[in-house]
Amino acid sequence: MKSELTKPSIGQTILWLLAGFGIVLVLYRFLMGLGAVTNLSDGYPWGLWIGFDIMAGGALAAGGFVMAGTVYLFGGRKFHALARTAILTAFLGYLLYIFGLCVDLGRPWNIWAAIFFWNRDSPMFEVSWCVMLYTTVLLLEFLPVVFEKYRMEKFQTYWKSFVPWLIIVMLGLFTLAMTYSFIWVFVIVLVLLAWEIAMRTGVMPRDKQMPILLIIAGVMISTMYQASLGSLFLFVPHKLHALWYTPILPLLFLFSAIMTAPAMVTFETLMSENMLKHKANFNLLTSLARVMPYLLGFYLLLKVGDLVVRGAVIEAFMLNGQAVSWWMEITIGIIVPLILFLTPEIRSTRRGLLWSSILVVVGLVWNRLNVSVVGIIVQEWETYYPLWSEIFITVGIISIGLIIFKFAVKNLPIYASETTSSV
Amino acid sequence: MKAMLIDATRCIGCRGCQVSCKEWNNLPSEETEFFASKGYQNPRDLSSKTWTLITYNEVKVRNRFDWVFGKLQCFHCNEPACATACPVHALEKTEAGPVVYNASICLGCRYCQLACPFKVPRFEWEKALPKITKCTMCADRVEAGEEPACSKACPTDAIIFGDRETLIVEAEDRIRNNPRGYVHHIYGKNEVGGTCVMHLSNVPFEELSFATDLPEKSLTDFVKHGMQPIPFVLAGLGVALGAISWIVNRRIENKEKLHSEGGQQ
Amino acid sequence: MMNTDVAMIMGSNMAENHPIASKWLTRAKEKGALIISCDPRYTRTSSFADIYCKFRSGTDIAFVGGIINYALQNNYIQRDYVVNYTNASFIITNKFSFYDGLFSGYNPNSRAYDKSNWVYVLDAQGNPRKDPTLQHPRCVFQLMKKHYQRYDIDTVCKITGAPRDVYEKVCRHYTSTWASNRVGTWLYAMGSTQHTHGTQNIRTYAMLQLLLGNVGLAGGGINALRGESNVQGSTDMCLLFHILPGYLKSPTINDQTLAQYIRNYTPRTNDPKSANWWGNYSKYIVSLLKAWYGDNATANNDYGYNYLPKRSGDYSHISLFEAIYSEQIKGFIIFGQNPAVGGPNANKERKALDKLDWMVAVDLWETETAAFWKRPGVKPEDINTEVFLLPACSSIEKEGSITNSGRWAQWRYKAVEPVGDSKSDLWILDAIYKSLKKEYEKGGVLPEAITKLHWDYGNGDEIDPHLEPDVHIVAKEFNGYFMKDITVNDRAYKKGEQVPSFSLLRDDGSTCSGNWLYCNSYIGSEKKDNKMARRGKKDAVNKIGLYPEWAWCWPVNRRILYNRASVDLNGRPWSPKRYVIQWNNETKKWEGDVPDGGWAPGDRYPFIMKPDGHAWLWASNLNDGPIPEHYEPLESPIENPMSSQQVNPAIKLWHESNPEGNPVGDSERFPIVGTTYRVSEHWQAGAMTRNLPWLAELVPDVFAELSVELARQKGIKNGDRVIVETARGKMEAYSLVTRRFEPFHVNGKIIHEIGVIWHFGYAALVQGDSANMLTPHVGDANTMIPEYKAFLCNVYKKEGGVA
Amino acid sequence: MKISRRSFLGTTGASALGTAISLLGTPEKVQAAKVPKMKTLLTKESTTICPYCAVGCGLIVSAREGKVVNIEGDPDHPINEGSLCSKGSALYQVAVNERRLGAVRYRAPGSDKWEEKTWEWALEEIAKRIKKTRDESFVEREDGKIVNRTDGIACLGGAALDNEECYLYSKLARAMGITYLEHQARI
Repeated sequence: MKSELTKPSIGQTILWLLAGFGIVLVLYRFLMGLGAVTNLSDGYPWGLWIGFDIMAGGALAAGGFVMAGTVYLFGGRKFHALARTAILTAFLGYLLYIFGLCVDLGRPWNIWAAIFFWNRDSPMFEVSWCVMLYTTVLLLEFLPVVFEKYRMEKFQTYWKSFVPWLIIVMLGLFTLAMTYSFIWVFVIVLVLLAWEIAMRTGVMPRDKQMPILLIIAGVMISTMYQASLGSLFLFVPHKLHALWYTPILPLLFLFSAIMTAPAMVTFETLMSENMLKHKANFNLLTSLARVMPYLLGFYLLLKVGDLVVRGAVIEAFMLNGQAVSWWMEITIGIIVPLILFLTPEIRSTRRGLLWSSILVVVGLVWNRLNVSVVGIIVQEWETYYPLWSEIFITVGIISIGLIIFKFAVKNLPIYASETTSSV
Repeated sequence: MKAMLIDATRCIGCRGCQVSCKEWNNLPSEETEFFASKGYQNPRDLSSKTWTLITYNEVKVRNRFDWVFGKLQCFHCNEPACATACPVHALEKTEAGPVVYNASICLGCRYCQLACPFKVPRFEWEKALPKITKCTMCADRVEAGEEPACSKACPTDAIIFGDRETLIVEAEDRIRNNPRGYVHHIYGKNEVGGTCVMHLSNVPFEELSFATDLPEKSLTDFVKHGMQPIPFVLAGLGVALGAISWIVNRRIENKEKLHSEGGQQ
Repeated sequence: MMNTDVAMIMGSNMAENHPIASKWLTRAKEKGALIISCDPRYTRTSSFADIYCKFRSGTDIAFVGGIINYALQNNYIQRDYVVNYTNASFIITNKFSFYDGLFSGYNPNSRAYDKSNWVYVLDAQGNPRKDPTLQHPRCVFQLMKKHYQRYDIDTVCKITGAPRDVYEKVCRHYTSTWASNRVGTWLYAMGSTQHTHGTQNIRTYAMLQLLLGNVGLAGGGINALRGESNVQGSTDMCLLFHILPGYLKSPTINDQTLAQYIRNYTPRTNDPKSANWWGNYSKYIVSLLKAWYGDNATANNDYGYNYLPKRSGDYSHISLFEAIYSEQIKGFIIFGQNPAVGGPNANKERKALDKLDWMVAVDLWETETAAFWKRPGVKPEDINTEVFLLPACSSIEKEGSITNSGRWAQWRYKAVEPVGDSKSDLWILDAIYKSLKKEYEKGGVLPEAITKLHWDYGNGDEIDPHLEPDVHIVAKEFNGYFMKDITVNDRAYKKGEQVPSFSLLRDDGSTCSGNWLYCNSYIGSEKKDNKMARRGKKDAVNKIGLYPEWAWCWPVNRRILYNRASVDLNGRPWSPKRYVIQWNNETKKWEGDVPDGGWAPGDRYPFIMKPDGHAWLWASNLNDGPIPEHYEPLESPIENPMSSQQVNPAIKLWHESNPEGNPVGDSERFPIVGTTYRVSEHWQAGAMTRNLPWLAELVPDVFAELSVELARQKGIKNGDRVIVETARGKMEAYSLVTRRFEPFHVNGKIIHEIGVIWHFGYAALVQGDSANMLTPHVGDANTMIPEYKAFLCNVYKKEGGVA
Repeated sequence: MKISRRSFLGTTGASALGTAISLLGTPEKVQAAKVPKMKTLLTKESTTICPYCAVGCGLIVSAREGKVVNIEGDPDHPINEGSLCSKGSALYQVAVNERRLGAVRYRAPGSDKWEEKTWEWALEEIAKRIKKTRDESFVEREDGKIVNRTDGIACLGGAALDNEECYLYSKLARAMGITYLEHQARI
């Protein structure tokens, strides 16, 4: 460990350089305006950053809620070991995501306004609340790791008793903001209170470490959030290409995010294995992989079925960039990994699993870029390609994420938990 | 609700409106180059510095050559997508008709730009402290009982300002009185739920590069079905997740209990 | 304009250059009027017209001559009007003849006509002989009919390139206004005057309008749409070599004394029914001299008549620059004009400026003219002209009046202080005079002409940068005031009192008036007596848009000139619903506008400024013929199909005396017709608009418009950089390939035409080549207005020049 | 029965909270947008006539503290009734424009630059130049006849000047004996 610190590897040096360069570019962007570092225009107000950082990044961080849900709600306790990684990744992901958002927002200093000026009709309002709330949830979910590391049992006790009430208030407010209706607030608060009381009174079993309400809130908000990313594009029937524009876009977004979660967790686990020379439980990964074909298959059916119902199949056979991009998305992200996951020989090797997962992840990113950039058609003479600086800022943000991730897994009991808290 | 009616058959393309808009709103000029692809039109497009723009369209309709001038500006929709899209009400429809903007709470997310079916809101890309900009229908003037700068400047009354209902009647009259001189359509009467800036033309509106594939219902309606289920989903999820976890965990607990009991026994 | 039934817009791109004027045509259109636009190019005006007819630049006379023929052949004329109010019935001397493009009396050596060959036959009283039946073979009407017979539709279309069916439609619709209750108006501008036969172009319009009975009526007339805000006022004040304020002739070498001068220019008539307004000539000139030399103007010194310069020849714009070029002129004073861009053959005019000793330029901006010594392609050290560039303030930083195209003099107020050290032109003129006077008080050549000038405008004798001259004193001076106590018609006027109307001006030195036409504009000593500043919003009773209480209109607030022609001999309006004036039989008075003289109907002929009281279909005083005849422009792609006279035989051909300085192109090398014009967004030579960022944004570059066909032939794409070249120079521009220009089928040939905007130059915020580097130094036979609108050129793509 | 009591308490607590918030007002309509005040409020207005073409449109100039705030069409003016073309609308930039000349400039023979000068200096020099050229080129007689004219100086321009200025210009030029007096009406 020490030798690694004194003599950083080439990979690490590059990572630090990329991160540093990204920071410099971000500073430049705040001095000179968005126009100076991006190719964004009034026709394409959203580009790589929204498409990749926000849309795709948000979806990839979905691993957090899916795994947390699986472990704590759906009895997938054997995946507990993976859940912590997933939560850490998600938390980190959201922090970077907020950072990325602030780079992309024209007036980030006004971000407070979203708390006070409510527009329940706006999907963007929903997105902003979900981001704020879910980041809080992830922070709360992540805190036990810190407590554990620094042996702050007292805090852990406070945390455990405090969190459920906080969650109830948060969700109550969220409901109020989204509905302007106290009846709904009452309903939601009632449901959550009922569970909490049921658990406290022992009517319902409870987890020793994790307040279930926190997990429930995490899943609820994330679900809302993933769907609302899709709702964002419901506004643009006239701009978004028919291959992607569908009234069920929120559903597709939600489902694809859930679908990608196992792939993302697999990918993260295997990558950190390489990085930290730490052996993960491969059996867990293969059992995750067994779910993948069902998810992928269902998603494919959903997508194609939607095209058929809307009568837009013909669009896929047009000779244009959008159609090509659609096929790439479908092939790379769904069909090929579907075949790979169905093949036991591939599924059972580390390498096979890694690459299949990568394909799913790439497919999701591709889909989000398709919806937010490629599929948007504005004016015949207007086009958008990301500027090099846009790419480098994105790369820089990812590099920062990797550096922090590495630091976290080294210094916090992420994988250690596997041994200490087996359930 | 106040509105504007723009009659392309009366417009002479003098661009008094374009300049008076800049004059009233203190907008800077753009450094342009001769824009060859569309005649005299300049600048190329609306921008944060240009809130209204005259387009020059050489059109041949029914074998008659015509040079028709279109006017681009905010349509001030009855149910503006931008205002619905804005997470913080930085854009808002006023009762008088104009859709106005409040920079002090705007996040700069540019969702309004994406949502707008007419590509109207423009962002100050070159500024460190940028704003969203667009035609305000001179809300300040309208509030004070005056007409917008552009309609006031128009020498041929190609732009007129008044109550929306009155203007629709006027537009219908013009079409009825000169059926050969107009396309029988009031652009903006029904598009995306109706707008407060309406157009008449003697050539099909696509010749003026107007979007003609827009739905008649408001874009807000497209989003509603994504937003309305929210509380149901929330409540449903709350109940369902709790129930599932209860059932699952109870089963596990029972199993464990059985296990430990069995073990003990 | 809003009162018209048919509006013909020819030689004017009104919608672009006078957009507000189109407001009123829109109103007319709402009432069912028909708008016709005739132009070589489909303009923004055409887009708004009902009928568009194209024709080749420089063929207006053929085009309109054809309409005249159509009217005459089909008898679409308003006969009562023509017989009573025009000289159609006058008999012409038998010395008149016309053969192969030449009128009788031509002298090829002097390129001039002996106009005595075209005069009326007089009766025993010395009045013209008339034939009210219009049958006499030598009456004007018959001569005209014969002359224009040659302009049948086929010939006209062959010359002009107008499509036959459209042209016929134009003829039919326009001549429909012959009916007494229908009125047509004719709108023109520089597109008509800037030709070697510009005067005759306008004459053709006027003749047609007279035949159709459209002059003097609301919604009628021929209307010049003037380009500069105060070009009417400055012309009234006669900043032109040949006239003094109020359109009085400037003295020539043949007018040695005042008496001689008055005799030479006072027209006479023996017909008692002719008002012959110019018969008052002596009163106006003496009042002018009294205004200028004040108490120094006495009967003994001919009221200072001999202080005025006497001209002997032509001193017009082109001659002026030729004189600078030949180093006759050493000093040059320019107030707000930019000939380095706006003058014809601008390259030459710029070179001429190099030869001056000194130049004083007064402007708001650094213009091309003021900065000629640093223009591209010259070395400043080679140019020895001293330049004084004096900063003038803008119109909202000073007070004063301007006169619009409709002769309304309107008052402008000062809103803010001048920018920096800039001053009003009034202050500058005042200061120059005072400095000059100081110099001449020390002696010099004929110092009295300067030192004795009456010059006291309320700010003392010293030059004080902070003290503006009193503009009201100037306004009161050109209105005129009494120089001594007199009594006229039982009404006593005190010395110093304003003269209320020019009918009270006297030739005995008891009145002064700097400009008799403006007499009545400022009728008292108070500011409220300034009629130019009035803001009365009441329209005439029948709402024809005269607004008699808004500002003031010369003469004596008469809004429509020759309005006595709008009624028949009994004072009944031809078109009652939009009458201008009508005779009330009970009160024995006129109602409506201020009539052209209060005589009872039929007592006087309506055209009071003409000695014979009639409108002139026949004009024997013009240099190039009594009736218009088509000639080709100086540079033309074809031979004149009408006659063997290729160009106007009476124009001065500068290139013959100096072929190198004034080259002329031939159709071999330069097969394309070129023309120049303006766009709505820029103004004149561009200093006032190219310096404004908002306007620079709209039209940032100079461009040349050409047809799709020509572009294909030349391999030019829309937006390419192209070179337009003439015998005089070449310029670079962006190409604008458009369907609004179409090739012409002229005389069996296909002729292309291209157009260039001329606002650009090498100074100001946005710059570009000046189109006037292309235009020739040649002027109209009567007015010497240069031929900007038709020349020969060639166009090709600039190598490597892509937008 | 503990449970039900607790949940009952919880329920009442939640509904109490809800009522409390609802008393503060439901956020049914959030009015965040602001309509600014007219920029011409509290300005001094004066009328003028457009200096561009000769149609003669009326305008209103609004000024505050000696600075032009706004220029727009005069709705009372019978010619334009408040309307303006692009040039008239841009008049504001004639008044407020950094390219306007603010000082007397002089360019010496052969020099490649302007020098700033005072009015006093310039007027004196100009008067000297005029006198010199006039005296040198003055023709008193031609063919024995009086002509009294200055052939060596030309005057140009004036269509953008006020009537009063044109009048004085005309008067001054003729008094100087100038016959080369022309302006835009000729071209």
